[in-house]
Amino acid sequence: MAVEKEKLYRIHLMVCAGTACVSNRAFEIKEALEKEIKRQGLENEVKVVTTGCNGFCERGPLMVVQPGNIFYQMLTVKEIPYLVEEHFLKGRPVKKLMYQPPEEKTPIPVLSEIQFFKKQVLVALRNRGLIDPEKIEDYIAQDGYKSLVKALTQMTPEEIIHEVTISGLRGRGGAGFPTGLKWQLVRNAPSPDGEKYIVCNGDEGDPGAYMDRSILEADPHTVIEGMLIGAKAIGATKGFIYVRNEYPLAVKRILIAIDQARDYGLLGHDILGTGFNFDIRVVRGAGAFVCGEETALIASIEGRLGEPRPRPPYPAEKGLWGKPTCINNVETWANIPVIIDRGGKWFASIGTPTSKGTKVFSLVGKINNTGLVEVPMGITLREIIYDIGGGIPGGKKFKAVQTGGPSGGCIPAEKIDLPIDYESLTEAGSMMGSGGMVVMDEDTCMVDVARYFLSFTQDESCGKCTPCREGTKAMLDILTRITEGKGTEEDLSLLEELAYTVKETSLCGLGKTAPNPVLTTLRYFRDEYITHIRDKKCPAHVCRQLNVYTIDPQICLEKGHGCDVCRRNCASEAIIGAKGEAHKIDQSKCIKCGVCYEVCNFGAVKVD
Amino acid sequence: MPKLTIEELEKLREEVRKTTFIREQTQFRAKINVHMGTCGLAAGARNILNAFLREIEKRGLTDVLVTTSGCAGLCSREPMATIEIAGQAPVKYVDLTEKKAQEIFEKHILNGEIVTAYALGIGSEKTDLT
Amino acid sequence: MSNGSFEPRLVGFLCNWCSYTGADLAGTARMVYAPNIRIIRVMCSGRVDSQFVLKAFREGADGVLISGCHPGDCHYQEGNYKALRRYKLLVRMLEQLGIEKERCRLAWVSASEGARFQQIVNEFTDQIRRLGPLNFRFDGGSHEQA
Amino acid sequence: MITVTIDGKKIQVEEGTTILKASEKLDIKIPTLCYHPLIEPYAACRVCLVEVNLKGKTELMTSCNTKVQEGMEIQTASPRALQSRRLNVEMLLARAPAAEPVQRLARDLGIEKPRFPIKDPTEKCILCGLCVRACEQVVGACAISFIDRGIERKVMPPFGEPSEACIGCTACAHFCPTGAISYEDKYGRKVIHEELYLGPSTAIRVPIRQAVPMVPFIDEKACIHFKTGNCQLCAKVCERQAINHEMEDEIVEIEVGSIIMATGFKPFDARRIPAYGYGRLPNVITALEFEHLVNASGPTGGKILMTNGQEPKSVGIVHCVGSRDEHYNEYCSRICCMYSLKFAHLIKEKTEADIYDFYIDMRCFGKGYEEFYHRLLEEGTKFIRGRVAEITDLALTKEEEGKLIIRVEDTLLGVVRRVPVDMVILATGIEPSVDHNQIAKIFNISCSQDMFFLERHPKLAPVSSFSDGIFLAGCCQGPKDIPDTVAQAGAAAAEALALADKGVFALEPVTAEINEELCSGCQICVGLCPFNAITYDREKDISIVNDALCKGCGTCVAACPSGAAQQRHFRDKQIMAEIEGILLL
Repeated sequence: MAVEKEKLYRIHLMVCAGTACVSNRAFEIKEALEKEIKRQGLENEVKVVTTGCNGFCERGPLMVVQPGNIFYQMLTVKEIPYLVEEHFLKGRPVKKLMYQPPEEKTPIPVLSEIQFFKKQVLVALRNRGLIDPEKIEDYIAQDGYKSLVKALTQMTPEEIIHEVTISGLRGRGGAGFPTGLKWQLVRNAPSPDGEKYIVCNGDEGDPGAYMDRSILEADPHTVIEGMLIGAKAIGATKGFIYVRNEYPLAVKRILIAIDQARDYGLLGHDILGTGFNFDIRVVRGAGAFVCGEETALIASIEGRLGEPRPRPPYPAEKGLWGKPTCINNVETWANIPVIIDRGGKWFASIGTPTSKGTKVFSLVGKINNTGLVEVPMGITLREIIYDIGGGIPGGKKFKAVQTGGPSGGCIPAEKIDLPIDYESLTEAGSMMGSGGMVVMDEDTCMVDVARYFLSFTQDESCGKCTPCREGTKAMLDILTRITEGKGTEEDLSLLEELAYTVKETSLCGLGKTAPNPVLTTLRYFRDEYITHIRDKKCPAHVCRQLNVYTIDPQICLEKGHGCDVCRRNCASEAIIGAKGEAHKIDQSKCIKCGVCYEVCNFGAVKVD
Repeated sequence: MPKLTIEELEKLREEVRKTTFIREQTQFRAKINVHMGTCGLAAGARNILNAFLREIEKRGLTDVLVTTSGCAGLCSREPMATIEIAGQAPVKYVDLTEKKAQEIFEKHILNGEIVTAYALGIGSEKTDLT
Repeated sequence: MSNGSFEPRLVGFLCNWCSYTGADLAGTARMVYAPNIRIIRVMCSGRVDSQFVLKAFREGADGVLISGCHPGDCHYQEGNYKALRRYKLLVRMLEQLGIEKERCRLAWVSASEGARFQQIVNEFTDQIRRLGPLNFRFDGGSHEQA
Repeated sequence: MITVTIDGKKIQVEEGTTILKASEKLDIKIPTLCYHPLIEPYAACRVCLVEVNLKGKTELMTSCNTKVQEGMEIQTASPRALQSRRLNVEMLLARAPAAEPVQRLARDLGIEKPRFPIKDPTEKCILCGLCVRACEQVVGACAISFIDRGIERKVMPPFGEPSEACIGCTACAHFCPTGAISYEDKYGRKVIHEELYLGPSTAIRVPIRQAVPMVPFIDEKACIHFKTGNCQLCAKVCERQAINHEMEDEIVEIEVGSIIMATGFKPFDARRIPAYGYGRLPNVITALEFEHLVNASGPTGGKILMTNGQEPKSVGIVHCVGSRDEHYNEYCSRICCMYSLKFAHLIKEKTEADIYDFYIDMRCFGKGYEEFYHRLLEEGTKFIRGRVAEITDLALTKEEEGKLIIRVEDTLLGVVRRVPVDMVILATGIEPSVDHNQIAKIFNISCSQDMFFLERHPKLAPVSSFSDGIFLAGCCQGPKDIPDTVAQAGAAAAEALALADKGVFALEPVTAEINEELCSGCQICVGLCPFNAITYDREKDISIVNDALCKGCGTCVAACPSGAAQQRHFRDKQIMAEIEGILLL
């Protein structure tokens, strides 16, 4: 791909092509734009660029018009001709396609003004929406590989490690181990034949967490540059990027990026003529959540059964094929070029005394602005949920937030002003984890949440050690019994004993953190467990077995005139009543499936 | 693709930046607004626009914004363009030709003197430059 | 030599390891066999030169027995095979000299076959007795004592 | 060296020792399930968890793999460690209720019934992975591994089908702590009649308890190392490092001055007498099998049992099986009478069975043998004089049902009797060993009529054979019992020593010589000599005899046309003179 002379366009359309928007037909919109631009004869002036994930996934498919940073959202193919003519030809931005905050009337044209983006500080996601991930030139234009040049030519390995150490960067995978210290350990670890490896952990098994994916899709080169700098610092000879096979777009883009980097002499032999050799190979994970754990990941790369092994020896000493190995998360590597470029001190200026820099959270669940947010450490939950997240949809009350995915815990509404960093989350019983943040409102049943997350870890347990294999299953059985109203008091104490032992005695991180959802929901929402057990009731009506469905005869007659819709839809013939009469539910037959509640348009069916 | 040395990398960076600057530039020194209403287009506003673009490209400037807008109302004197230097009143030029456009670009944009010969009027509705 | 019954004079060349020992065994086992046979011990049946047989006949022997170990048993591995070859040629020559072929016999007797030796000697003696005396004496001219 | 305190006791251990090993030194027992000293620690069952206090931080750590560090305070049975161990064992008990070590551990920890649902009460596998790791690390066959994940995890060969990588060494079964892996018993014990060799139990074993020297050997066919190049556990555990798998059998040529033939004998194959029903009727056994049965290290540990496992009530001993019999061996095997009496005495001692002994003549020729015979008479053994005609299980009367009936002509009573017994011992005789003929050919030894080796002279040289320097000892020269064999062996050794001691080997004085003047160089004699003792000298154009090689057979002398070759003591002149002398009468 020869470097054809770049033409100057007056407008660049940054169309978001992250997985979410792609699944929302982003590519069709791109074609519609190109077709329309050609029709209007603007093909030499307006350039369409597909970028990685822009972050505001709630409002996909998205486009940002540069210059001017105009943000269009929820585009449909139908409106493209009108948009092209109105804005690109006549220069009048189209108001009705702009983002309009739920309460306000006037849309906000400029992206940086929008609440969702305003409070974010982009470090790892600095290039999102600005570059085409499949063109290395775009990355280079954004000061890409400048830090690599600086690291290779002006800095010694010790200086690089020093820079990373003073930056206070800690592992973004979840454990939060100081990166500088880890690099120092791997650098010091002896290796008889000089072989040392670095690994980029892109397994990201947490359900609801997708920041690694969006970094790999939006800005693969920052990861490559980060690994190159790490390799120089540690003296590593080979690098591996371990990506889930369930991220095909990310795999495609990282492979393209690696090829382009090799073609430009930024990877492989004698990089940039400096004599430094380093190459990266992509290894695709087979979809086991446990392979996110470093030793299981190593086993998986080595081709063995993906199961963790006891530590010590830690991978820094004896990792991949027995050689010293440094494993860091995608987001950790993405921060490295910025730290080298702007210095550790600058990075340390962001965040709290113990947790420096920014963290990308995937804000999901009951929130208006679902998407990826990169916020400085120390920001409070309230700011994330209300300022950035745009509050809870449907005016519902905020109840809790689950951070750290299935290994994390639930933080109740009372702690909304909790500043977010490693220590604060751990103290609250949860953990930073990969950065998944699931917002829950009053309609969420905490017992069911605990059951859901536990069913995930139970299913993903590798089964090697007794507590995790047997313990998670036992806890799941108890929780399932409780959500079906068959729970007893002893179950509760056994659940706690199990949770404590599994957390204490499991071999690897998965087992050690699997009980967190249970422990935190027990700590903050013990009353909900009690109501489930003693009163056999689920306040949030989520645990259907505990609901009692009744029909209000008066509403049914007056409003519904006995429309008989519910009876027709009831699979277990539990509803009695002829057309025109008030209907009744026979509780003995009712399997509490909730269909009648859903189909009744008149609200006659009551859930208690 | 030849393997890059460090110098070539820097050269490439400058090269590409020349076309992608607009993606993140927010402050501009000057703004050229070519009026592309249906009448403007018919009168050849597109050539004027391209002329301006080539001038910028030739000099590799990264602080001049080129935008288009709808018809300015004076269809008889199309093609027209409004040139605005930050902080100064915008000047509307009429009956433009590519040659005139180059002349205006050099004199007005680069040196800041208004080419009164081609100008219709100075100062019109205020546009903000964000 | 009573002319009532002709008592043949037999000479037996016995190999030291098998036949001579077999004969000795017959003796120790008190087996009676014809005394006509006079035994000459040689280290191996291979040692028996055809001239010895002719000399014996010339000296008045009526029958000559050569006896060695069974093939394969020979203490010197192949001695008895050589004796067998010479015997085959010798008997053809004897016929040319007018001596009946049966007068010279080759037999295998192993060290433990005392009974067999007894039976061979008796049978050989009867056979020669039936053949009658050889009288292969040269007339005129005494033997020069070589 | 590192000092740690375990349960309050201080101990110093090398660096790198695990907590488990350090505790063992203080004979503090920490329970383990997935640990095995010969395999790398796996730390999966979590039963070996102990509470460890290091620099103020207390944590539960698995003792099987965690290495000791300076200043560690370890409590193997702290309440916290016990509580977690109890729950883990309880969960394991729910998974594998039939696993015996888990039941034992549960009892020790005071767990009656697990509070978790039991899926399969017969399940024994606790997923400790010892089998998988043994197959991979010890045997190197990698035939089985874990499949699936979490609660569904199981040990399987690929796709659940028998894998070709499996070499059937059953190492997995031996390493399995709960006996969850059963294997088809290919190497089990054999029935007593078919084969005395009872099959290998392990690849390295002492042949039999009385083996001399009592040293184990490696059976290459069963040893895993020769199949996969791995294992060598025996070498690892042998303190004296006495095992070297590289050694191979080698043919060693030793120059010796003399050889003593002691190639032994072969017992008469009782199957050759179909009438006695050996191999067809149960409980008809040969004397050697009985010897094995009654031996303490035998299959029954010395108890005399029938094949159905009970003690016989009556036993018949039949003498001269295959001996003193024109159809088989005419000679008497000398030893059967005496060992039969020994058997009778042993049976009388070990069981209450009444004993019938069928003999023709009781040959108690040795010292104290006759007296032993009289003791047997007093002990009540019934002796019946007569050769047994047939042994059958065809019962004619009621009491003969299920018994072996011995038909014999009792020559003292003059009547044919039928004696029903539970077990019959056939006193089989002695025959020359299996490869007797090949050996005779190799060493050029002649055999006597009964095919045993023939001594040079029964009285003058009873232990030497016809070839000089080769001596005979033991049953290869003829049937004899142990005292006689030992005596003869001593004699043979003495003869050999005498030969060696002299240092000079007396050649036969009857070697040949060639008279140089007469020899015409015709070389007839050279090709003739079986011992290549004659060589042709090219310069002198004559043949020369090498005295050391010449055995003195005289064949060359007889063949020499010119009479140049003469044999000392058997010169032509001497034999001619003998002929003349012998025919004078």
